[in-house]
Amino acid sequence: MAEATEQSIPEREADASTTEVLDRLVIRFAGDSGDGMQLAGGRFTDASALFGNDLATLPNFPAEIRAPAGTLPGVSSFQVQIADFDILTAGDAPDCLVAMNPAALMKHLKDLREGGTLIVNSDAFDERNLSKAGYDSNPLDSALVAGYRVIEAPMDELTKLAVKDTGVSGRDVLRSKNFFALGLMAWLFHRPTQPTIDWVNQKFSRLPEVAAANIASFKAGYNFGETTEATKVTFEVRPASLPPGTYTNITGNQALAWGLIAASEKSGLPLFYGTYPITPASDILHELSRHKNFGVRTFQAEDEIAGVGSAIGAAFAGSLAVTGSSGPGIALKSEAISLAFMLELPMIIINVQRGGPSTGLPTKPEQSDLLFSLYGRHGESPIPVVAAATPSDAFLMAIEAARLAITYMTPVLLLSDNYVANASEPWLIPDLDSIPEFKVEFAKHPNGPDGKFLPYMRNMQTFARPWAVPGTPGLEHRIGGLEKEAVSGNISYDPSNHQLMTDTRAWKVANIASDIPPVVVEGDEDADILVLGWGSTYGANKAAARRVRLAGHKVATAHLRHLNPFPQNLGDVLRSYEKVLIPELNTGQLLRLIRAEFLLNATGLNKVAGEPFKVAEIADKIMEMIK
Amino acid sequence: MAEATEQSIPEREADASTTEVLDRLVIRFAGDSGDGMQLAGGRFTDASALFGNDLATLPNFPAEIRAPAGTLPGVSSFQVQIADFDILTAGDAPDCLVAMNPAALMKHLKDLREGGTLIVNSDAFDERNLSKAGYDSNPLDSALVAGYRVIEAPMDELTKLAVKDTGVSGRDVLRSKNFFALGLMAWLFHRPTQPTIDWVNQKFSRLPEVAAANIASFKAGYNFGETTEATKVTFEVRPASLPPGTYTNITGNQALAWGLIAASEKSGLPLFYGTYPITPASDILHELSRHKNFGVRTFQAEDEIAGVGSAIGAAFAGSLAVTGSSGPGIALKSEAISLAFMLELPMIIINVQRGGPSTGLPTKPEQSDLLFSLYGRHGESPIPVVAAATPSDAFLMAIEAARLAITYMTPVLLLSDNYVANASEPWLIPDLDSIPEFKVEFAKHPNGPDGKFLPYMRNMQTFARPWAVPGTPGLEHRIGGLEKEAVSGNISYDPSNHQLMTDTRAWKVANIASDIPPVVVEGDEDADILVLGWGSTYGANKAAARRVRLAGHKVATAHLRHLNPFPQNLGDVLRSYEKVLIPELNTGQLLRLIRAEFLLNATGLNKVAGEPFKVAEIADKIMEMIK
Amino acid sequence: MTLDYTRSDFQTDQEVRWCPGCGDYTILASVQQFLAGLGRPREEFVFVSGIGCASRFPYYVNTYGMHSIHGRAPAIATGIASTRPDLSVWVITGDGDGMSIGGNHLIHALRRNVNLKILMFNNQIYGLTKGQYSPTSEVGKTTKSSPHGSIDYPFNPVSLALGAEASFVARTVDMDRNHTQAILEKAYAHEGSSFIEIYQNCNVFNDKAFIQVTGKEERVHNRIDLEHGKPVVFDGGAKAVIFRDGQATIVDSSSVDPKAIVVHDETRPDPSVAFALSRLSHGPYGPTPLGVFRNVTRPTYDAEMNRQIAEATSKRGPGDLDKLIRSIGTWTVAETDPSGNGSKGN
Amino acid sequence: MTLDYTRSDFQTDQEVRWCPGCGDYTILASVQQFLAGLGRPREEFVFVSGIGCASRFPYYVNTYGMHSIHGRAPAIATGIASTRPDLSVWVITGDGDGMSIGGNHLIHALRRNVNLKILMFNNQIYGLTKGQYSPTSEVGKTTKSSPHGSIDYPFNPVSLALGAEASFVARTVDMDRNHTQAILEKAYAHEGSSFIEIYQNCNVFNDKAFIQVTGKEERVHNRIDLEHGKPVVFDGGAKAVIFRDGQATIVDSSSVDPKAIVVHDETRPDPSVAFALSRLSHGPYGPTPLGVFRNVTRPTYDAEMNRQIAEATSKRGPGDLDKLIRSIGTWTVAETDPSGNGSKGN
Ligand SMILES: Cc1ncc(C[n+]2csc(CCOP(=O)(O)OP(=O)(O)O)c2C)c(N)n1
Ligand SMILES: Cc1ncc(C[n+]2csc(CCOP(=O)(O)OP(=O)(O)O)c2C)c(N)n1
Ligand code: SF4
Ligand code: SF4
Ligand SMILES: [Mg+2]
Ligand SMILES: [Mg+2]
Repeated sequence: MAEATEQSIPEREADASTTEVLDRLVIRFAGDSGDGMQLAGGRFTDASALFGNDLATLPNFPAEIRAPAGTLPGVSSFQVQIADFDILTAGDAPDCLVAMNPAALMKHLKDLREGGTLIVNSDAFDERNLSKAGYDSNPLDSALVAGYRVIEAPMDELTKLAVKDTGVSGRDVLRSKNFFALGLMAWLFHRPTQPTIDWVNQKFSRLPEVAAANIASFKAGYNFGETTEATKVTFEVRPASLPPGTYTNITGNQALAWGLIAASEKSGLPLFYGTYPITPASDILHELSRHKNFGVRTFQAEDEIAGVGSAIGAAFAGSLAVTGSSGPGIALKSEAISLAFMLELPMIIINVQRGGPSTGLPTKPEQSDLLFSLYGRHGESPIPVVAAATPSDAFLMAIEAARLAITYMTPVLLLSDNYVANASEPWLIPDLDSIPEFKVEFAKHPNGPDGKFLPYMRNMQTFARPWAVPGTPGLEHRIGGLEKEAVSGNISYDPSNHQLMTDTRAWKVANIASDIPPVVVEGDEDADILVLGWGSTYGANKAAARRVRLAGHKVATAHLRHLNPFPQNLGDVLRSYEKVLIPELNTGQLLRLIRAEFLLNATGLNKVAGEPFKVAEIADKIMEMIK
Repeated sequence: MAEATEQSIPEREADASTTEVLDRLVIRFAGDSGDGMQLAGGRFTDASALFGNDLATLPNFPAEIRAPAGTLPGVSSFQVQIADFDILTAGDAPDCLVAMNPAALMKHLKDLREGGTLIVNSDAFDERNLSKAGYDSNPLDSALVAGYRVIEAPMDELTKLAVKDTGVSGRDVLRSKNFFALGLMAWLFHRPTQPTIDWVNQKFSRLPEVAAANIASFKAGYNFGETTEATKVTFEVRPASLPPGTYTNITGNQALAWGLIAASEKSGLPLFYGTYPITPASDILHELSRHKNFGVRTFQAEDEIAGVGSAIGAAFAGSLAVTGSSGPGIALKSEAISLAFMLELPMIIINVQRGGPSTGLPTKPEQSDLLFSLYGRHGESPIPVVAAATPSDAFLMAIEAARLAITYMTPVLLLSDNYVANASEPWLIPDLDSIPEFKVEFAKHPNGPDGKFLPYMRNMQTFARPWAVPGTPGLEHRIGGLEKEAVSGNISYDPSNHQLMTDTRAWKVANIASDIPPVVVEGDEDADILVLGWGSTYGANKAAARRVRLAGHKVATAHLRHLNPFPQNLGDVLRSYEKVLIPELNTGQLLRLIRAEFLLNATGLNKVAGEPFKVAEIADKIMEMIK
Repeated sequence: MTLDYTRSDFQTDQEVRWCPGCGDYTILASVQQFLAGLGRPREEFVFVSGIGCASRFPYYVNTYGMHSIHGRAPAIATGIASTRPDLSVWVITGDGDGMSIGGNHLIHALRRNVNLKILMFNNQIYGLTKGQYSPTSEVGKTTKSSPHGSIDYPFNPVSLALGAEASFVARTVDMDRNHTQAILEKAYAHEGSSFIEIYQNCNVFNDKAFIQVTGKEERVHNRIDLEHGKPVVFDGGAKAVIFRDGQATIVDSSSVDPKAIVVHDETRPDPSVAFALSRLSHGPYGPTPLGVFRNVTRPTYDAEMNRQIAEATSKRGPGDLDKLIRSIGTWTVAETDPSGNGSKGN
Repeated sequence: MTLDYTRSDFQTDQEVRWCPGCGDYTILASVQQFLAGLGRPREEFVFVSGIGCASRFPYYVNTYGMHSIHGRAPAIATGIASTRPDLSVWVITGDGDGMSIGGNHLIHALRRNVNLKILMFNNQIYGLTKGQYSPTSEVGKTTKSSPHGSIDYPFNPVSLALGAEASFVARTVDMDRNHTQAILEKAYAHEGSSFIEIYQNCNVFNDKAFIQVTGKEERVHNRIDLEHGKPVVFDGGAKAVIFRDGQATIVDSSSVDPKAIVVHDETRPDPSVAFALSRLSHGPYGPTPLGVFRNVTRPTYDAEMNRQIAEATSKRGPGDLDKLIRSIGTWTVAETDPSGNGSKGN
């Protein structure tokens, strides 16, 4: 649109002499919760995405809604890695750190790599902020920042100047500060500027003066780069050669929500989501509640028990029923999940894992609910468990969970975690028609002698029972949580029947192994060591394996998306390697399952620190095991 | 008392020619829920106990309050084994079956051993009852009862006659029927009669005519035996040579309740029991609520979550806090247990296991909550788990659970099951003074620099944190479910702190292994095969081992009372046997733990039929493994 | 279409398993009779219960049904009702199932006005677990779990429901099958949550608890029938209810101007009067009102949920997932990409 | 003994972490001030909260405290209060924590009349989870989870508490610290459960929700102060509350006989009038009563529990476990037993 173009920044001649071309780059924006770092990071990411880089992001915000300004708990950060090849993580140590205030510097400087670029808002380094951050003198004048390329920008001042004619005033002026930083970064890293300007115009179309202020500030930052003496060297990361196709940048929660909608279409069932808000699962509710025109029903229940309860009701009544929460909420649901298992009704239970136990670390990633997923119910109640490996994988695993639930008439646990949920990655938009359907056949006619309906008469292949929904004439039946007689479904206290039903339910779930893909080995099949992962460690494991290979060693990787039952070939695969390493963000839960299942002495690499693995941590461990 | 004596039955000369002396005898009373079989069985048991037999009982009642009279679901039964030596179970196949109606016969006849004695109330075998039980002709006139010694007694008639002058009338008359059966059994098996008569007089002291009717009916039954032509052979089981001392006959729920009271005395803490009724745990509440003069506070909460919540509050405030339930209720408690684990407050969670999943088989025994006990919480939250092996053992394990909870400042899970809870056994009353105390030292003074109190500053030996109760000046502090900083207990989102606290909590619990007795091997230490058990399989395992030994083979047994952590010597013990058999009333849960922990290929014997193991089932498996 | 059913059409092949003499039998008969009378296809009914003696109910009604878990029936039923407005969804619960463990789901279903017919069998005891006091048991009641007498002050179920914004609240008693069926009729006709407290005798653990409103003698003096549009009088007209100082008060009819006697209007938008009437008794121990306390219309939860879906669909058209996915900014990588790089270590 | 504390004695070394401008700050100040004024030893107070912004409260009050889990504070506090009658136990909760997930524990604590001071910070939103509608949010509210507007009919917390037999029920607002402290004083003096709904502004996700009772202009016309013993008038005396046909009604003072104006009596045993007054508003959208609705005495749960223990002990004497164990029939096996048998197979 004209308005935008006339606002646009003229293309520059990248002056090769001062431009380093890099294959990849890790950038971290850090500032106060109020400084809009998530937004700045997001814009930088989108601009890079549109430019064609591969990328991966890792947001990191405090548990408080908004801790006091300038304090350490108030610091919010956003890390993104961009590259000219396909990458797998948001990177370990940033090459460039933006610190909008002393607290941000205090918290993140230690991560900046040797010789990295440090960009600070010098205006924020006053007495008050310094002491809030715990500095007794200004670190910018100290040895602390030696060894880094420091760019000091008086962002408050320059932002004020830049926006003074835009009409915004008062507290709102400095709201544009993050765009100043973004502009400077755009210049420093040769990011396309138009996408950001267009985005601002569209986003704030109703608030033209805010749009003007942000753009003015963005340009000011860009120009500051061109004019400042602080640095003459700029960096560039060329587009990556990703598989051809159309991409979008997606987070795990969004992908999961869309996957559920896709599953609804593939199964031909209306989607019902009964839940209670909880970090980091709430965004799934938020996303789904926006798409009522897909026939999606969202129910914000009074608690998690009502959330899963409503889903059980919706399942009985014929919906694709889903409930979702995080650890504390899943714990509350466990009695009801056991009922769903007994009723043999299809439903999906989503657990977006976070740091535990108890309230734990609500905004941090962790994988400590795996054993809980398998054994977190009273009685013998094994249910299928699947896990998403990456943000975009959540789309596919949501569909897979639905397929298993419906095909086998069973509740299915779908695991994600705070990393998968909030991180983003470019996603090659799939051809939706290519995703196979699994349309549901509700029971329509009596299946027993003399017109009787037998709710526990099973399909001899899947062992699934028929799904007869209320409203179907002649199939009136009652089900419940007491043990029931095989075939008839009537209450039964008969010992041998209980044995039979216990075995049948277990067998039905175990048999799913014959209907899931085998685990795939990637990398050097002939290596001595295999790195086995599940969930959000996918990227770190593969990236670590790459490093090890670059160091001239052989290593294979495999990743589990099905945790119960395991793929049929898992045992053979594991046994075919001398050493098996299992990195997990817990104390060794998959490790325990593998040991029990295969009596195999695998090695665990375990971290419970509320943050993902650094690639280096895994690579080092592999090297140590190879030696 | 005079009244009783003049009522008493004259001692008889046991006529040796017609009296078989047996070393043991299994008797089952079966009848309608309304027939008072539990009472009859209980009286027979007590009389035998007072006579000096060793014994074990197994009650078995329907889940319905009172199913329609005469129907199969309405049948209630009570089995007791008496012996002249120490026995371990209520026995497999009864030697004598009392069937008060056709339904009882239909349900239990199949269990009666070849040539056993069958006593029936012939008056109950009319058209209506026969058809209700599913007989189309009278089985008493059929081949079905061939091969048994059948004693038919017209109990209705004879009871009516017997009580006609006692003043009871109408529906109440036949209420005494069970005493007729009891009297007949007393004669047939040479049971002392006075204890029963005394008990009736005391129990019904306020209803003299009921007492009179019951005694009259009891005598009528006894005399029927003496006069009937049905049989001339009677049986006798001599007193057992139990260790000297005073005994009482006790059920697991009662022993558990008393154990908690003992723990309260040994720890010097008032007992608080917060719970919500549920079968089979309710009797613990009922028992404790009767003993307020022990300072016991019982709180019947609105649900299980409030039950455990109130216990957490009571623990914080300085009580010996306990909550109890069965599977479905424990599931609801799991979020709060995770909080208690995080708060590091001492408390006991009792799980009286029943048949699952979901509502399952509420009145049947099962051991299917073991993995649930270890892993049934979100996040990394390992808590100590202990289990009672027999009814009387529940007394000791309640004390042990309290000792661990208080010494290590942690919630402890105490497992029982429907078998331990309702079965009874003679218990050699311990010298209470011989039970060691574990008096609690509440924190009284600041433990930090400049008068600060540090709620997470640990005892360097137990790693327990101090217990400072409200009301203590200068120790005001706040705790919560968010991850907390080591030592200070303040909220902390620091990665390395979370790792430290996760490891510390795990280590604290693992370290308990150094403070519990080693697992003890019984039987033939030098055998090739070890039978490993936990919980209510204790008696069956040992009895089975005995049989195998009588058959001339060697077998060792070991029983786990501590399931987490395991006794330190467990690994060495298991590895020192060629074969390890683990019988469990589940699909192999301890088996899975043993495999994961020790990479040891043990064999499981698993039964999920809502009933305990028959000794024969285990013995056969051992023999099969020996061959 | 309406079918002519008889009660037996709503009976199942399952043997009814309550204690002989239990009030549940009578309620079952009343409900089956009522359903048969409606002539609505059997398959359109769903009965959801929790756990308890009362909650065995669905097994005995030949419709769709679920015997769920303790206290959760209202939540499960909400999932059914809000996804299937074409069904008639009933909740069967007890004073423990509905007011103790299930209290929260109950009050939330009532405030949301989900289209559920909720029958709470109040026997003032936990029957299935063999006799502990319940949230409706009177203070001082001695039970297995309160050998020295209960110290829990009980709920007044009608007051609680009104405080939770219930749009339909009524009370009846097992023994009076005609009254029960009349109430069922109004509850069924009501759009939204209908809460009915049914006094139910547990002859095993709490016998004669409701003798004051059921006893031949007693009921004459103690049963207050609330009838829409009629003055609230009882005891054969001898006693009446008036408002004095904002409170419902019992007086001798003779002692007051007939115009002062409260004329019952169950449709009052403001629940204050209904609430005041619920305070005439705090349990069936003296004069106790039976009948419909409140019956007002308010949008129902399920209708609203489906309205929003219909509106969104007509506004934006049926969802197009591919379009949705492409709605947050996309970029395209061409077939042949100049700057081709292999994958490297990172 | 009473100590002379200042507010700072009740502050902790923990940095207060609410959004700048949050109403929680004001409430914290009011409570600290009030506690200091009591002069009761700090160590005798326990503050228990659930989860939510409001529930961060205990970290900032220098007494004993527990930041527990979502919705369970009343249950946990019941365990404290009933085992330690010597303490003053306070519950801090939010409209989500207390009325949504914690609703059941709340109403049961109220009916039992456990000696708890329950402060519910009602900001009509889920703050900590970043802005979803709550059980007190108005119909039609658009939030992250209700983009097309909420369809949940809200609770009236005061009505719900009264329906749950609460013995003390009040409402105040964050901004008015004097009013808040006056209410705290009465709540503290009350024996048993004291429930206080505190309107609290969430300036980030639900700003100005209470403007009608806090705005300089608005409050003049809309704030109805309930004062014990005084006629219920507001708007500078221009408006008054009377009872008409059993319902509380707002009228022009001039239009009625002054004697007809309701004189507020918080001690009425019958909660009907209090309930009727709670119906004057269904949220702070127009004329809304603040103050104490109900304040009556009834035996408290903790006192009763301890009474039963004292009685049992004085009746039967302190428990003797050995005697108890021997009370159900025992028998003795002598040192040397004639019929000595070894153990055999069975
Ligand atoms: C989670 C859970 N807690 C407790 C129980 C045990 N229980 C079953 S029914 C019941 C109470 C029944 O009382 P009520 O609801 O009044 O029904 P009634 O038997 O009196 O008809 C209890 C406590 C259970 N089955 N599940
Ligand atoms: C079991 C559980 N479910 C859900 C959550 C997420 N959660 C935390 S606070 C909250 C609601 C907070 O609302 P409110 O109680 O009104 O407190 P406010 O933040 O508004 O002060 C929710 C849903 C949780 N922490 N635990
Ligand atoms: S226990 Fe009571 S409520 Fe339950 S079936 Fe028997 S009589 Fe009915
Ligand atoms: S989100 Fe709202 S309630 Fe929470 S701290 Fe911020 S302003 Fe206060
Ligand atoms: Mg009941
Ligand atoms: Mg709130």
